[in-house]
Amino acid sequence: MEQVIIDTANHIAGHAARAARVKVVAAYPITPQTTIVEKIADFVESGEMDAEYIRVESEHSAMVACIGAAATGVRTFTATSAHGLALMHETLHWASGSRLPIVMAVVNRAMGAPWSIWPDLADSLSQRDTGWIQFYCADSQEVFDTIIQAYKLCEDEKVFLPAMVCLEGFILSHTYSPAKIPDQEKIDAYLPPYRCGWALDVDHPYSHANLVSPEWYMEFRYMIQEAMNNAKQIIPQIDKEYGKLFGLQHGGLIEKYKCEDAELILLTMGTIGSEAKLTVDKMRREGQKVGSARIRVYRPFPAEEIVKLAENSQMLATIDRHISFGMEGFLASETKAALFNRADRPPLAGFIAGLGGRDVTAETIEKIAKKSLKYATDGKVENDPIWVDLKE
Amino acid sequence: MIKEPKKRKDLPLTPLSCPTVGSMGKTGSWRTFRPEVDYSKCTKCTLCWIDCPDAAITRREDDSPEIDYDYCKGCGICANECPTKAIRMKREED
Amino acid sequence: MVTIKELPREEYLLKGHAACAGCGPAVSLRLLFKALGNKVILVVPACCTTVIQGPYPYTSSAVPLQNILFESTGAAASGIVAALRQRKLEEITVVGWAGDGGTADIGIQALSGAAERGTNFIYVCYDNEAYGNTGMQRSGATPYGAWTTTTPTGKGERKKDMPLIMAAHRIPYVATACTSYPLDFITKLQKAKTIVGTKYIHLLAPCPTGWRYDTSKTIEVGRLAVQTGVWALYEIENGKFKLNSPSDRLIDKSKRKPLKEYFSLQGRFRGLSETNVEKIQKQIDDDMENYGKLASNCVPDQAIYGRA
Amino acid sequence: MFYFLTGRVVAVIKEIRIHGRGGQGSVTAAEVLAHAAFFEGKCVQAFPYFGAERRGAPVKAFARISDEPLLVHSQIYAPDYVIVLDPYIYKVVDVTEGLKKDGVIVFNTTKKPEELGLKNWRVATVDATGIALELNLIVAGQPLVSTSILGGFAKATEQVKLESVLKAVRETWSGAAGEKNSRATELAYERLTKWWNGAAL
Repeated sequence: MEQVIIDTANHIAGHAARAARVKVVAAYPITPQTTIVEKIADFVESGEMDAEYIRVESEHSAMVACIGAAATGVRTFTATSAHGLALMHETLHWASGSRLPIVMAVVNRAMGAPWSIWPDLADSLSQRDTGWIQFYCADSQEVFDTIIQAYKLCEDEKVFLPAMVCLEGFILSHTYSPAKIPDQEKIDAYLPPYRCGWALDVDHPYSHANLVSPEWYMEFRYMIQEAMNNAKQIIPQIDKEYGKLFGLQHGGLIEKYKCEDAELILLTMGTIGSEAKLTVDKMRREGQKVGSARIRVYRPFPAEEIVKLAENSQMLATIDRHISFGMEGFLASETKAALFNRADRPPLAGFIAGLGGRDVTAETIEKIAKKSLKYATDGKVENDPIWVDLKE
Repeated sequence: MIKEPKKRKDLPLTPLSCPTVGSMGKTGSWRTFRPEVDYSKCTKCTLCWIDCPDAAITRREDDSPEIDYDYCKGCGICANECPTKAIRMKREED
Repeated sequence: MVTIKELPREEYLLKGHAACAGCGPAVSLRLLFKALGNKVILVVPACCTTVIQGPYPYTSSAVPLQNILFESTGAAASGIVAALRQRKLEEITVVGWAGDGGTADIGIQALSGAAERGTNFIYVCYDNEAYGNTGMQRSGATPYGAWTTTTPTGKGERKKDMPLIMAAHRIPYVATACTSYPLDFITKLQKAKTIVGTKYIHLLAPCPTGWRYDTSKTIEVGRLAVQTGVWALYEIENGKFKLNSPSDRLIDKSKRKPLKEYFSLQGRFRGLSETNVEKIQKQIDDDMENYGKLASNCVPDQAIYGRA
Repeated sequence: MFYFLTGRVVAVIKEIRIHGRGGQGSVTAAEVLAHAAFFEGKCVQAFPYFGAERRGAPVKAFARISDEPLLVHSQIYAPDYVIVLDPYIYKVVDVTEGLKKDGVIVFNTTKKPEELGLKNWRVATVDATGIALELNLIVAGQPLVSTSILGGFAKATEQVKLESVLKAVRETWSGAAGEKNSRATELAYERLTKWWNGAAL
């Protein structure tokens, strides 16, 4: 039955894999993801999880083992971070191209060189083109619920794509906090066993992923784009339905906080989105109409919702925990892209904050908000990304 | 599973190929020499059958070989391996 | 030993595939199906078979086949084996079918991982001694002195000894085989099928396009490889080394055919210097002597790699 | 194809498709042809049909010859000329696909156009295989026709001079092979039969 547990977000992710009745887990350890796979190992060895845990010799093999298992018709799970995810890059393409509903927890961590074990979103964001759906979580409850929702979404025959559920290393992954674990029967009813009509089967011998000539390749790629667009419609429905069943909701594509009358909207991702609510409340108490929109789903990118959001605001500020060298943060770029053809688009200031685990406090967010409001009143916005708390 | 997709809607979600004889068409057109069997010399040892890369030789009831010229690529392994030289390679005329 | 006429007539590598005329690997894949039937899932990385099976929407494979990334055969097999066990579909044989590059070079890590985990599958490396699908570039398994497009004056290093590397993983079964000895290969596959754990078979599969010989000579060239001692047929079962016929008789150098007979058929050895031929002859003599020792004094605890 | 920019014929581009089998040297034929035209100051391109080429399997290669620099990179759909290296391939491949109405087919065969079903096309034939066998010009068991037929092409289409082809042949093959190939190219030039009257395209 339903219980509330207090544990780290990583362990709660392990609970989610167990609750989703995953059948094959293939994973390779990497800080800060390790405690997920350790938790799963305990569940499997203790019999709490009827699954097969393949202790592979690399992240590349972790994803390919999941591909093999998913192609043979079972639900699969893995987890990784930073360089593990980068090593998977080739296999990420293979998984989405094979339309396999693999769910992976990505415990965000900065990319080297030099080594850094602390969080930022460079690792998962640089995989945005691989055909994987990407969720970004702000708290442990959302990690649990999003993993369950991700299976519901990915196994929908209008989607059949893999998904990453991202959570920032340490500030979320290793943070101990309460989370509700819904009743298992209710989860089983919500998430029936995975069926794949075209799994590897000696009675229906297909070859998977043969060479495709120029004659058909483009059509197969278009179908992945279609699936992503379908996902954009289905994700809010799933979140709503999950909310009705379990009393837990996380905003669908974008978690909007006091945006309706906001002059300035802060566009954020992950835990920064959670702390931004404190800033919004404080500044509203001081009479400044600020709102926060946490982009929960980065792929498919919620362009239409961002356009709607921007309609009644005078100023936007994006906070990227990431930099695409030589340009700006992705959230800034793609938000601008979503608004480009809108004549009434508000100005947008792009901020870079929290790289390599640097703390982003409510005060830091307040500085960002105030700077943005000043841009709005001056009617002049910095084009280049603004690096927050950057040492001289 | 539609084996001859014409439109996008005929396609499976991901490329799933159906087992097909002649996935590369009638490969018999590739050869410049063709094996011919002199059944009087054939001892039905089935070596030609086992060594054919293209499964273009079938083993009849009496174990004698039958060559499917639609698919034989004319590599000549059967002729080379036949212990009684019952198989000869002849240049493909028009 | 099974006889040819006892072999089933069914064909699961369907004719009209895209292999070059005289392709050794294509013969070998047919032999694999003769040995294992069609309750098989084939795992195929980037290699000649990727193209041989033909493009979507067709395939020449009559068994389910998972095309996978170049270095991932072992990992994909692990996933499939685990899923089959979870779905209680136990009598399906999972077979990794990879080229020498995908085995000895880029794929060795995933293979080693799968072997170390005791993954229950058969891994067959069909070895045409170069990257055949991309036009015969040198691989770790290309023999010393052989021409390839990236070693125009002959490879400078010896062939990587994959079978013994795999034996060092203490897996229950390792064997070498050759396209030209079909019954030996089939017998080894059928034995492997009865064993639980990782089974590795390294199959020499001659390639006319790459070795530069006339397409009709594929089986003859493979035979000569064994008869000259270039390629030895053996098995290592739970660490116990055993030479197979005819290699067991060829420990005696006088019974071997002259090396030149093997080289003269192949364009890839045309530029071989006399000193290199002697050097290769010395390598063969040492190897055969070592195999003789392994076979003769081999009681389980003294096997070179397979201590239980 | 005529390259129109702003309504004005900018460049006259001659497009050639070559039919052969894997291992017969179709790509070499395209390259040597391009090389020959290059010697005459033309802008050139040569490229294979990008696919898995298997020894014996039907393959295509292409060349473009132009007065102006070539900006086009797409495939050739309506060739001005077709070269057929393999005598039997016409049974499995439509060598006239997309060929311009008054285009020319240079065929390595001993047959007449009507025997090849090409009655209403401008066809030129030469037994390049016979020439190769005559001169013992054999590589890996196959008679080498890929360059000698260009001698026939020069005569049939007048797009390149024989000397340019010979010069390109010697660029590709040195020593004895170069000599033998050049001799075969000259013979192909001499023995070419044009089965239509009137000038070339």
